[in-house]
Amino acid sequence: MIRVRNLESGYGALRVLKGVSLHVDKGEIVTIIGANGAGKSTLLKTLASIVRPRSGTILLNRAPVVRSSAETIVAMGCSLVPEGRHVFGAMTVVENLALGAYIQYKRGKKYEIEEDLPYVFSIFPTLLARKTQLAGTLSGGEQQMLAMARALMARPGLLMLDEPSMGLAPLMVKELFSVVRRLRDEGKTILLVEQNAKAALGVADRGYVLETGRIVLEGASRELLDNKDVQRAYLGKEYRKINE
Amino acid sequence: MKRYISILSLAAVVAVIQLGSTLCGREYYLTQLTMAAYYSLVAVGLCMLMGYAGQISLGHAAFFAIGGYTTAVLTTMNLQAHTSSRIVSLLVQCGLAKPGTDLYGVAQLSLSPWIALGGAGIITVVIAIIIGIPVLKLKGHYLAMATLGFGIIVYRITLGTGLFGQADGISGVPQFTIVPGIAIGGGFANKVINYYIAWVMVICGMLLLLNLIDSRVGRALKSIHGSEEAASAIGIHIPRYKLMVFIISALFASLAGVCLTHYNGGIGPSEAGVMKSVRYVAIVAVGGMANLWGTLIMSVLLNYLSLRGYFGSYDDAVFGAILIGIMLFAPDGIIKTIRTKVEARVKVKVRE
Amino acid sequence: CAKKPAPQQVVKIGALFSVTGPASFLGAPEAKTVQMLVDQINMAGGVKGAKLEAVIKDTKGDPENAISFAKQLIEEEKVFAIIGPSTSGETMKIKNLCEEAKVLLVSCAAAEVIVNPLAKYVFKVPQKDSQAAIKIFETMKKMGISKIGVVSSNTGFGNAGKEQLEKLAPENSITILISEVYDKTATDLTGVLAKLKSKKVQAVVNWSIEPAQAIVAKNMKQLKMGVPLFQSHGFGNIRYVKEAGEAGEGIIFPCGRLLVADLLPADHPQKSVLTKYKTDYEAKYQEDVSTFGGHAYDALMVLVKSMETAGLDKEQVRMALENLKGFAGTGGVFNFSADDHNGLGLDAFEMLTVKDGKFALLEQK
Amino acid sequence: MALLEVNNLSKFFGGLKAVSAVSFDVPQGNIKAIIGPNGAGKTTLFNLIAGSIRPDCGSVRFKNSSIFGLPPYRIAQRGILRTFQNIKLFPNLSVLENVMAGMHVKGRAGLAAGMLRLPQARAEEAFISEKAHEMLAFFNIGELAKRNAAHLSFGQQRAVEFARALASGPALLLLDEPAAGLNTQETAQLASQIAHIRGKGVTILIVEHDMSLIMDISDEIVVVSSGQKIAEGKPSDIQRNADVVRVYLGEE
Amino acid sequence: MLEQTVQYILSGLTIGSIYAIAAIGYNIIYNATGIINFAQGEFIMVGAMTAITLSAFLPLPLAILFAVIITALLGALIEICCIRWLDRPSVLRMIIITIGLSILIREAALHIWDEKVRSLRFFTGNEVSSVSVFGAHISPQVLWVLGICALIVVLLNVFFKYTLTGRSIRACSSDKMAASLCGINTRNMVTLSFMLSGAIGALAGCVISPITQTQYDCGTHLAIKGFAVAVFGGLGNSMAAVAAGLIVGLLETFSITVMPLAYTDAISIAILLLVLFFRPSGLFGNREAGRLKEF
Ligand SMILES: Nc1ncnc2c1ncn2[C@@H]1O[C@H](COP(=O)(O)OP(=O)(O)OP(=O)(O)O)[C@@H](O)[C@H]1O
Ligand SMILES: Nc1ncnc2c1ncn2[C@@H]1O[C@H](COP(=O)(O)OP(=O)(O)OP(=O)(O)O)[C@@H](O)[C@H]1O
Ligand SMILES: [Mg+2]
Ligand SMILES: [Mg+2]
Repeated sequence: MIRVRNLESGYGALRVLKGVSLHVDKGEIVTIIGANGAGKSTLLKTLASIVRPRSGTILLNRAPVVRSSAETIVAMGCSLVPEGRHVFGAMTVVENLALGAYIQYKRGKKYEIEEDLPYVFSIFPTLLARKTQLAGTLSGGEQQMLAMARALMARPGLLMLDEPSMGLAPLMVKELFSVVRRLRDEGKTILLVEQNAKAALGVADRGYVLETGRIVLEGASRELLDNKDVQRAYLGKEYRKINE
Repeated sequence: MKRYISILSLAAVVAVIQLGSTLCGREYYLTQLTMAAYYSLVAVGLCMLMGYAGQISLGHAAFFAIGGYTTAVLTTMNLQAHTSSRIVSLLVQCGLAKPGTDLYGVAQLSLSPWIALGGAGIITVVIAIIIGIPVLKLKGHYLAMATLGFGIIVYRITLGTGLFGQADGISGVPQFTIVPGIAIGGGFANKVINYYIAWVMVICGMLLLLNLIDSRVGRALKSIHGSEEAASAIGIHIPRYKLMVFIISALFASLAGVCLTHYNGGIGPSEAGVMKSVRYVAIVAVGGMANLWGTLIMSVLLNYLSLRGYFGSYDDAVFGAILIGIMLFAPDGIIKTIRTKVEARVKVKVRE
Repeated sequence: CAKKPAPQQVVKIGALFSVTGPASFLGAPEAKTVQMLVDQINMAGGVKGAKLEAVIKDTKGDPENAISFAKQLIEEEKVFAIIGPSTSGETMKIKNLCEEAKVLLVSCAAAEVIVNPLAKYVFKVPQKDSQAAIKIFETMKKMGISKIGVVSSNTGFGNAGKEQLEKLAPENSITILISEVYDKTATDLTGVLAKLKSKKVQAVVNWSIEPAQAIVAKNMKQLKMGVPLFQSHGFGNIRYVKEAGEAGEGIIFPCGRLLVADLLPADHPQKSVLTKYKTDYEAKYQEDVSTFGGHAYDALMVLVKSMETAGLDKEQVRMALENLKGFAGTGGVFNFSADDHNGLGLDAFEMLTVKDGKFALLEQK
Repeated sequence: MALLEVNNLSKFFGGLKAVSAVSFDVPQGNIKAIIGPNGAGKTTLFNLIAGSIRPDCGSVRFKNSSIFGLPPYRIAQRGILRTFQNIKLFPNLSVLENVMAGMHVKGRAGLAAGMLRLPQARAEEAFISEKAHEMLAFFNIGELAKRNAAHLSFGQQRAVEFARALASGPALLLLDEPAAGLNTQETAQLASQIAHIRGKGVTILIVEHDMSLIMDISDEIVVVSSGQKIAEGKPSDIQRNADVVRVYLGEE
Repeated sequence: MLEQTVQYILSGLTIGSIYAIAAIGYNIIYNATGIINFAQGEFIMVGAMTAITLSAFLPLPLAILFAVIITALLGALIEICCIRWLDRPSVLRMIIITIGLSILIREAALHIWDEKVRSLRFFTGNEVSSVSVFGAHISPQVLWVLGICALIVVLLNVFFKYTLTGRSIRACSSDKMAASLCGINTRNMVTLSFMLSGAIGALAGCVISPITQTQYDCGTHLAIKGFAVAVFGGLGNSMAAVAAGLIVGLLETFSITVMPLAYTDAISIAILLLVLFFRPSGLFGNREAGRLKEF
């Protein structure tokens, strides 16, 4: 689905990604874990063409997309749910969702959109109740749901989620991961960035560990879960010790 | 320390320019530099308000005009007819009103500019408070609109009121004697001294503002710019600080108005016009918003070139083009952009 | 008594006009006129063998620019004299400067304060507002009008006119029922004209120089006011007549003779001057002359005339200018004197009217 | 003696009861947690206590005096500092200045003192800057001091905000989801930082969805749902409370 | 007396409709980019000037049509040259750029068309024709202005509320990154909105030109009043802009009855300010939405 080789990216003088290579196959859930500031969000933003890469190649469905604009990436079936929600604050929930389906509208697929609305409401029932509320006044968790729902409205083949569980209640987190699984079962490919490494590796097929802009480890989720370094750094085996 | 070095270098540059121009027999350049200095006083005050505290004011020319018109009205008022009145004779006794004759030999008894200066200060503060309290509650375009509106009202009043000379403005404003021998006035003989008066004011103003931005109050102002919600959550009384900086920048503008009016010997309504306000805002933006030095340099440069009429009838067009150019290619202001470019180059050199 | 000047000596004449900005309709034709005249004079061998050079500065109508430029002209350019500025506000700001520097200033602005109090070095060429007002009142009396409404723009010109009208009305047994000032950028004046209409005025006087003059005319017709409209001498621009279109018909206003040059009898002292200026200007710039351009003509020509009689000494020229008599300019026949630095009399004005979209002399019964 | 007493506090947004009649106490020196589903009204509750929005009714008492309806800056001056769920740093200031700004209420220097750089103001400035460096060191972000606060990663911004809130030495700290966006190790670090702060006598009220953190550090937990308090008690009790499991934790 | 009052109302409507139609243009770009385009007044001027020039060779409707198209293209050109390629510009930067543009366009117009005043032909009738209502009179052109104003507002409302393109434009102003993540070509949306406001500005310029006359610098005055009216109504809402425009027009006219005309502007703006203090989001603005939009 997506194939990245030697990607370099950053902001101004700051180099954030220093030669990242990875790939996501169709129908997989792949997760990227890493510390704060490692460059996870930057990686996803670069893949979505929000940030321009300095060098390296990105192949989306075998087509190079390094110079494409963010819209074309979306049109190619690759949606990003950005960190920090970014809902259209001054618009209602329904209007937000309608805009999520912008690509579909442009393709004249009105019928599908009508199906999609009940579908996302069935995944996120809270949103149904807040249909006409302005998105800016939703609670943090509700906004997160809206952001995901909006991305789903574009019927993406590849969904990139940047810390989707941030700010969600435990029940919702569980719900969210089951949604992620459900989406995979429906044939979607998912690239997941998470701080909650345990949960992320729990749903993912494979994982990458990103440290200061470089992939330092990759493998099947199981392997990573068992890896000593990963355990120490991200899974919190030491958590007790610190508190004792 | 750094700040004192830069202030001292500014003072040195000021002196060098004067000596240079005198030696070359081109003292007349000082006239426009003096006027530009006063306009710069407005610009740096506005820079504090806009760049640091984040409150746009599209009506700042109004404060300049308030200062200028106050002093113009008070000092051109001929009290000759009222010499019998108690207050007037008291004023004369205190030396606050001086008899004299004007250019045409008409006997004059006019108020001392010191009274006018005090009056201008008080009026400015009062108006800044009256306007500032409600206006500073507004944000964004609404604030822009409200300040613009205030500017228009002042402009209209100067245009429509007989006391202010309507479209002709006020002329024949006497010079402002600070101490005997040193006076703000436009006579051809006083060029050098006036140049120094103006620049001493700018240097003092800069020093005060530079100190301010690195102080506790300055930080509070900057944090209001950053996020009002967070600022009040750490205990900053936002309305108070906003009003404070509004008054300060109004006073800077008003003081400049008073001085330039004496220097020019008059004032007209164009000083209160919307285009003037826009010009000040633009200068601050071109200087790099939160950048006092950038604002000062751009202000002196642009005002100087414009006052010398280098661009003729294309003056406004050139001004517009500079604005667009800088906003497009050097949005952090020309000074900062050049500096980062140079620094980057130096770094590359060092690495090699 | 003048020394023989060295050949090809250059005499700089400073000119301050608001070529752009809100008063550009004054400054633009003035600047063009000066440019044209200087070229003509130099072609013809200059003044007393010296070449003229016009240093034209665009003040944009701002007094602070006028001050800055005036100082530049005086100190740097060391000009022989200054003509302009276009507006009274600017002129008043530099009046003292010129007086102090002893540089001749021949203003193209109308306000009376420019020459009253009298400053030694300051002259002006446009006609006096008071004389225009008197002319209007005289015409009104002939037409049997006694109750009028006045509207004026909030510029120096408008205010000065308004003042004169109000001052002179009682002497001429005319009552001003209502007097209103509008903004020079006004876009519609039906509101204020309705107020006038309700006062049942017998005529309306509009005193301004701005394009709003045409708006007043249009709005009066739209309101079906049915009373005559008098304008000031600021109406002296065929443009405004075109703007007003059908609404312009019948407007009455006092004006110099420039606009009706072809209608003057051949023996009129101004006839040749006027037709020459008019044809030259129109040929050179492909646009109609206006009286404002004429002011610049007069300002420059009275100077040149004085220089021709007195040579190239500033003080001598000033004296000559003060004694200049019978000089036919576009604004009238100038007779300066030591205590009249304007030099125009009531006869400078002619009452004009608009007929079939053209200016015509008003036929008075 | 409770440091903060909240009684019957309510807030309505149009027809929506965001917070309705919530009461609880926060004893001096305790860590109290508020948990609840998304949209339960936790942030709103924080906003009410900190004065960002005006309560409709009820009472809030801090150190035995009412702070009901006071503007936020007054509340901050009394010693209640907060962090925001959607981080709100001063993007135009450096990291160090952000923290120094946090000590605003500690300073005295006024306008004139600042403009003239009087000795008193200078001394104060030196003190504040030293203190801010200490704060940054405590949160392990000392090397970011000169960086612009806007150009930090999410986790780094969290730390700066925390440092800013703590800098002025508040009596009560309100933390709104401080662990959101942190990984497990960082969360553990956060837990120890919070414990350390409490050790210095700061009382803490915390909203968080990370159950392991909450269960670990808090003395008592308040559970809200749909604006109402549905349970309050020790962490172990809350974990077993059937209502809480149903609306919030979910079955294992 | 009645006639008098009606006349004032009609005059108020005349001025108000001019302000209203000037204000509408602001809202479009505001909706798309969240900024105020201070060159809006110049669109009005350029539209009118172009139409006047063209009307010498073309029939009036065609001249207006071409003027509208040309001004729309000018809008697009401006966007493409000065705004499109900026990387996340701050609002203030955009404001300054548009101020710069307005100055440049104005000066260019001065050198293209000189400083003289011109005006377009009346659409129906001429300078002296008027329609009478209860004995009061109004120029038929005012009816044109009101009619076109209403038409534009209705069309715009439909456009922004119900069409996908309209919604996308609004989305762009709310969050550009999110909008492009929805697949919206944000750049094109901004270009489109500049074209749209250029076109509307030009149309406004043409229809008011017979009443107000057109000069190279007439844009500034209209821009200020239009901006004031747009803010007064509540930014982004064209219907409110029209209502606010008419209110301001009536206010100004009626203030003439009690105050000297010279202060009309000051009075109407002072009242606007008062309203703003009590309703900081404008007369008809949505407070909630106002708070969520950032400067
Ligand atoms: N807009 C920006 N401008 C400049 N630097 C940035 C910007 N955004 C992020 N950075 C820097 O890039 C680096 C990587 O940031 P990024 O947001 O990709 O980290 P992350 O792995 O997502 O971290 P987190 O888990 O905290 O979200 C950080 O050091 C950060 O300071
Ligand atoms: N200004 C407002 N106008 C209308 N409704 C609001 C407003 N602010 C909050 N709400 C609503 O109040 C409810 C409580 O919101 P709040 O932000 O307090 O939830 P929360 O408990 O913090 O949720 P989360 O854990 O997701 O952050 C939500 O349903 C939200 O939509
Ligand atoms: Mg991230
Ligand atoms: Mg919350």
